[in-house]
Amino acid sequence: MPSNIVENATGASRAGQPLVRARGVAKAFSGNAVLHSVDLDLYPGEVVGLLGENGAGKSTLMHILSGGLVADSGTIDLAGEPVRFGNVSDGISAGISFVHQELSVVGALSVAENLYLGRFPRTPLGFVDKVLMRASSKALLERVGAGALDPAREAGSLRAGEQQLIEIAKAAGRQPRLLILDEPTSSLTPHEVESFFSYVRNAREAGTAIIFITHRLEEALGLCDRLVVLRNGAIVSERKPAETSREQLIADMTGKPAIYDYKPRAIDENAVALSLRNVSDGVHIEDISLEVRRGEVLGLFGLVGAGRTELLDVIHGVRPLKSGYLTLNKRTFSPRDPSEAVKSGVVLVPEGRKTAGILPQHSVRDNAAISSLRRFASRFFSDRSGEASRIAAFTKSLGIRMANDMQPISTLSGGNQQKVIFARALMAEPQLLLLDEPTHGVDVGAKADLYTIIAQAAERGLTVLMASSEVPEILALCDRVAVLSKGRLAGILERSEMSEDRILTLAFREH
Amino acid sequence: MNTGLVALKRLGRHREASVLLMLLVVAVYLSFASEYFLAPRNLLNVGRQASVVAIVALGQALVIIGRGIDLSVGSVIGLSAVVAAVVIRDTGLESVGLFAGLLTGLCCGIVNGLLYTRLKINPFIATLGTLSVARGIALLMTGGIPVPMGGIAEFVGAGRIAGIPVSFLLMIVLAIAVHVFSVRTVRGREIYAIGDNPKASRLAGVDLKATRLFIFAFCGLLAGLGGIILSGNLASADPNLGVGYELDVIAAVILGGTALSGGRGSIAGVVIGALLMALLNNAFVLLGISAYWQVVTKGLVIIFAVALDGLQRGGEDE
Amino acid sequence: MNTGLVALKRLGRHREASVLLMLLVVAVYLSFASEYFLAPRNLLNVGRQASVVAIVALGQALVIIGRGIDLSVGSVIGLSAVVAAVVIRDTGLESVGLFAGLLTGLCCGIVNGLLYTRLKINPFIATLGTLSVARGIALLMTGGIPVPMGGIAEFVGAGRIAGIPVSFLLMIVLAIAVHVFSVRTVRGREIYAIGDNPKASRLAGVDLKATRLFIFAFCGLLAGLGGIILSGNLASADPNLGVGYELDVIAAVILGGTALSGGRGSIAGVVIGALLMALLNNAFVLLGISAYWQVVTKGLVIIFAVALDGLQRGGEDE
Amino acid sequence: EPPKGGTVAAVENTKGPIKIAFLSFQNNPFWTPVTDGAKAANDYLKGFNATVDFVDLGNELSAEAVVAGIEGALAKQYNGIVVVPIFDGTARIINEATEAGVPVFNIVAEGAAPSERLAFIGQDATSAGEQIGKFIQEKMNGKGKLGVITGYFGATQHTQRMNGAVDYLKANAPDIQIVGPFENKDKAEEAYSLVQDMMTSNPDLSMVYVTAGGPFGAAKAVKDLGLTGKVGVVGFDHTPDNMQYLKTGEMVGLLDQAPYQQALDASVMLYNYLVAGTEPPAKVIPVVGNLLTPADAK
Ligand SMILES: Nc1ncnc2c1ncn2[C@@H]1O[C@H](COP(=O)(O)OP(=O)(O)OP(=O)(O)O)[C@@H](O)[C@H]1O
Ligand SMILES: Nc1ncnc2c1ncn2[C@@H]1O[C@H](COP(=O)(O)OP(=O)(O)OP(=O)(O)O)[C@@H](O)[C@H]1O
Ligand SMILES: [Mg+2]
Ligand SMILES: [Mg+2]
Repeated sequence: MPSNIVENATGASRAGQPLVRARGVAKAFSGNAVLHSVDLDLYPGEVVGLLGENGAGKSTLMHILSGGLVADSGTIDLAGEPVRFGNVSDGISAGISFVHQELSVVGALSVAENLYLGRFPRTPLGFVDKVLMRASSKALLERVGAGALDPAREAGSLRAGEQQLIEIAKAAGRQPRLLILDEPTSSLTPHEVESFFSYVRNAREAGTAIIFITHRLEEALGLCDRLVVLRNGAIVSERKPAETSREQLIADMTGKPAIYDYKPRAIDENAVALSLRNVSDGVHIEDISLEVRRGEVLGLFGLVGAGRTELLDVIHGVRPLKSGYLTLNKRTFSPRDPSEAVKSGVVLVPEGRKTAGILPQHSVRDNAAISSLRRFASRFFSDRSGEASRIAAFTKSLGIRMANDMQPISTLSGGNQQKVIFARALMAEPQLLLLDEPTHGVDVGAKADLYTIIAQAAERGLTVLMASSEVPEILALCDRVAVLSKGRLAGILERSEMSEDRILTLAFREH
Repeated sequence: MNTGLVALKRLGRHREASVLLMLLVVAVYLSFASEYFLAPRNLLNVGRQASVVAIVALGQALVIIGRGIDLSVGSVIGLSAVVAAVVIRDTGLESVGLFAGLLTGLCCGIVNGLLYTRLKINPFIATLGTLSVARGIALLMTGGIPVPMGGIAEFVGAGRIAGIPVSFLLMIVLAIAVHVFSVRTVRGREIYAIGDNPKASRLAGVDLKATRLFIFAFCGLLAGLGGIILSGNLASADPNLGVGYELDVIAAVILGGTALSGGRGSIAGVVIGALLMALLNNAFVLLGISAYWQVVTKGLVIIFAVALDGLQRGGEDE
Repeated sequence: MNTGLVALKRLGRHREASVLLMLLVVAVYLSFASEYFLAPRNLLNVGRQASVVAIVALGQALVIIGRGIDLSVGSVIGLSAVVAAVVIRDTGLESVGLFAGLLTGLCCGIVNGLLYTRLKINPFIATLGTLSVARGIALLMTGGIPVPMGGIAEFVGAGRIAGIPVSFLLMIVLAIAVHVFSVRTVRGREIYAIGDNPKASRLAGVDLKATRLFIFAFCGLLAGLGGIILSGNLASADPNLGVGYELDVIAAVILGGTALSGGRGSIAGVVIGALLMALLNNAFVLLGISAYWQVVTKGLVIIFAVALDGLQRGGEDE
Repeated sequence: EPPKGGTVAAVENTKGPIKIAFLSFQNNPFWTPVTDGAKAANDYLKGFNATVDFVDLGNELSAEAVVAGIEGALAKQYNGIVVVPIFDGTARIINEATEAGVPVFNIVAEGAAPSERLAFIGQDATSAGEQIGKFIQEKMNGKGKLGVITGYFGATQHTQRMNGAVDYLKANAPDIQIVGPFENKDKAEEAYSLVQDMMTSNPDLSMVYVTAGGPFGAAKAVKDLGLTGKVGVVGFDHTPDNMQYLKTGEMVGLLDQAPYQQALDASVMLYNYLVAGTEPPAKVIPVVGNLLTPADAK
């Protein structure tokens, strides 16, 4: 239950009335309390960082503030007036914009149309004013640092980071009084993050109240005026960035100091698990050769568009190989379909949890079991009883937070969904584990758990190839790192040579 | 490079391209195989024969783009025609009758929309229900006996202006209007949005219920118009008019490149789809193909038209 | 708390619940309204009348759960029946004929599956194509003239074991088998997975193509069986057998709570859906409902059965 | 002299080549003799420098298909058209063709709306219904229960056949109680199920009248229920499926429409009109159906 270390960092120094005053907000889903009596004040011209573990209730709280969910009890005042939103439109018209954790661009519409969806400008004849919309879209995109995007492009053809920027621009365009940003940076490049920050700072100057949810503590410390930590559905601390530290925040979030440090592993130099020779897919990646040894964790770094996802796709049989060849345990390996790869013990935790990861209508248990159905089947019948005990073991070791394993996975928080996808991969008892941005949306505590699990699996001989955009993650876990640039291998760094600087230098290398 | 080739490639990227190609192939073949095919009179016949399917398909296309489906259009055609004819017969007022017919279509559409948005009934089942109910009402109203139809309706269904069938002209005008509506107006764009991603659209403030109600109502209205044209053409409102039309209409929409999963599709494609189907029927008559081969050929052409598209594009959602 | 109430609530959460409720309401009403309804003989008749729709719906359910749709089942019923009858007539070997009939169904299903998985044709269009082609072939093979059918097929279609119709028994056995298959076997569970999220399933190692091919092939096989039962029942294989069956079969599947968008559905629900539809027809005759009201009532019952579910559940994807 | 199976002889051709379009459907065995009649007409008229082209309107009967077929025949500049118009909605296009100088000869069934066709040869559905009604009255000795199964609710011909019989019985045999009507959508399997259910709720039913497609399904149900001899089925058309049950006794009466003769005579009369201006003997040439009973089948 909430510990008593609440220190009101805002104090009496703050002038004026809060824009939002939430008191005693509580919410339960089918009997499980997710928020207990939360009190929160938000002031104009302030950036509040909202931190907490996966499933702490951050997104739920934001849905309540914005009208997407109705609280079971408690009151919300907006600019001094009590409000009770019935739906999202009420929130929007009250000046609340919400950038959701899950991407929600409309792929069939153009970028400009996405920015103005729900409030299209009209010509006197009642048509959509495309000219006006294009011009102001351009301006909007520039404000969030995406000025290079063509407003006429179909939004569905953009990569995840670009789609994220569109959502931010969409929210910005509504000139909100309260702007809620739920993990907006998880798919942005460092450069994009910078321009995004400057947008947030401008908005703060203009008097917008901003809530910024993130699992990247450095970002929170760098951007926010006040940090609020939510744990198990209750606020446990409020701190000023200048007066706190990473470690302190982690302790607030998890109740224990959780940090993962690299531990060297003994790796047999000659035991090559996977080798790639001159691999090309004819489109995105070209002439890549590298070797991964048994029990090694090899990082795969690159800027957005470097081709990491595509390389993993080739190894997993998702994408056809154009030229070159692969060997797995010294035998030629050329899967034509992921099903063949999985059969050979190669599993993938894909990028894009919602589109490529979860089976939204299935239970947690079914989601976890899908890759290993064939492995544990006796003849045609799947092993239902064995599944229950396997998922129970992984629930414990991965710290998956849920009511029971028969609840639909879509009711889990984002980070917990990701852990279930991890459980799915590990349950298939793979020889080679492919990870694509595996800790997107995963909280610091859970990240450390995942790192421990990956490290332990590697100790037992599992080979891991991990694509990541976060250098600290690479540094925390990998024995070596292969850096890609524009679809080619820019270089491989041994553990001893690995540093943020050298990795980024390679990543920016031109061919 | 060669600009013609580039233009061709750009065209190929559109989903309508393969069905347009198929249409051209059939047309070129026919112009060699039958001396009568290219006669203006025959071409206009094809246009007229396509017009009712095309007009109803315009509404169906919006429904499918918005991630719905309307199986009741065939019955709504029948019911609207019967209501119009009965009102004309009983009141003698033609304009009142036609208005009543259109209103009937609109009401059926609104009922479908409400069943979906208020009672949350899957549109497939909801409109399967209205399919049966509307047909039953048409039968009850007439006791199963066709009612004569004439006047304006007959002019719209069978008349010609400067030699061109009125229903064909009407189809062209409506297609242009619906095209402009779908790409230029707010509602139109919102239909695409809710079809592509209903949840995101709702979060962005699009009124899902109103938009869904609108597309079903509009589809019903066009089905009502279709009923009036068809009964006008036949000078008779048969309560069984339009039986089985739903499959033709949906096939035209999908042949034209509209995705059943919503969010994608174009009005031009729908018209081309309807024309292809009418052209096939014309070909059967002109070439004197036996009934059984007609059935086989029709299936093969449908498959080919879409296979071209599928092969060129490769898998999608996987 | 009251355990009965809890059990009822749990039942209510299942999508089959509302159609089961509707079935019970109709049945209870009938048992008061007609003295003949509860006679075992009448109940068995209802079971027999539901059996072909239910058997074909078992296959269709798997297809729809796997996010496909098979419009060709009605034509496959006709073609399989005709092939079986013609082979029996020409060779005199009954087992060869029945085997040929089933094989025909299987082949049609495989063709559908290949059109979808290899040529990437949207299953709605692909099976609309085979609907036409299969019907055309059946007509061509027979010149439109029914072929007599008898022997084992007639026993399966019209025979009884201890007073119970064989086709009903077969339906029960198959329903149990398919139910077990769908919830207990690897393939079965993979069908649900690919229906829920094809991309994620593929990445998780499910063989999309093989699974899709399988469901269409299986659906075709069951349609072939349906054709043999139906023609056996009439002792005649009419090339027009099964026309329009697809809508009945799909309606049974969706009435039973299967989502058209895939990933969800139960075999028990499908059987209940088919029984409800057969029960309605039985009710019309037992109660002597007047002609056109039959059509209206059918639509209303379909709407109500699903409205119950929708109201209880509220919106879903939005 | 007249060709075999026909009743009208062709006159000398002094006009040069004549092209006649014969538009008909094909979806069940009923159409086979129609097609054969058209072929026979072609063979016969070949000797008179005239052709009869059979144009298949497909397997789905609808007014639109007829309209499209006539439009196509006009586009192909035929001299005359023989057509199976069936529906009310075909009158307008028939008038249009006539005005364009292409005479149209209707056969088998036409809509109730009057048209300017040259003539109609065929069975009047209402009087055919009456004919059946009389037959039923005799068979049932004026009392008992009669089940009625009709093809499609709202299909004119089906309704007329049904009402022809039912109205006759109501007027002349008030003791015959009518059960139904029910719709079988021309399907034999539906007729089978309907008879099963009718027998359940009316165990004393003694006769079933099927107005359109699938009477043999009803007969099969009677056979399977072991009621041969107790319950009889009456229906239309001498197709092999139906005839079979005439032999075994479940079918007690089958009325036909002499389709072969209709097709052949209509073609020849149209030819005569085209080359010599010979008007057909009447605007409506009735064909009295041939009512077969088990005695005829033996
Ligand atoms: N619709 C729902 N039904 C049932 N439980 C739900 C539902 N939505 C959320 N929950 C539960 O509420 C809890 C809080 O979820 P929430 O999404 O607010 O977490 P979060 O703090 O945003 O986590 P993350 O950092 O992973 O996004 C989780 O345990 C989740 O399983
Ligand atoms: N939807 C798309 N349409 C066209 N090109 C794309 C699309 N998505 C990615 N690309 C292109 O594919 C290449 C590799 O993309 P991708 O972004 O997946 O690489 P990555 O290294 O895995 O980066 P990340 O995973 O961080 O986004 C780039 O050239 C990119 O522009
Ligand atoms: Mg969250
Ligand atoms: Mg990537």
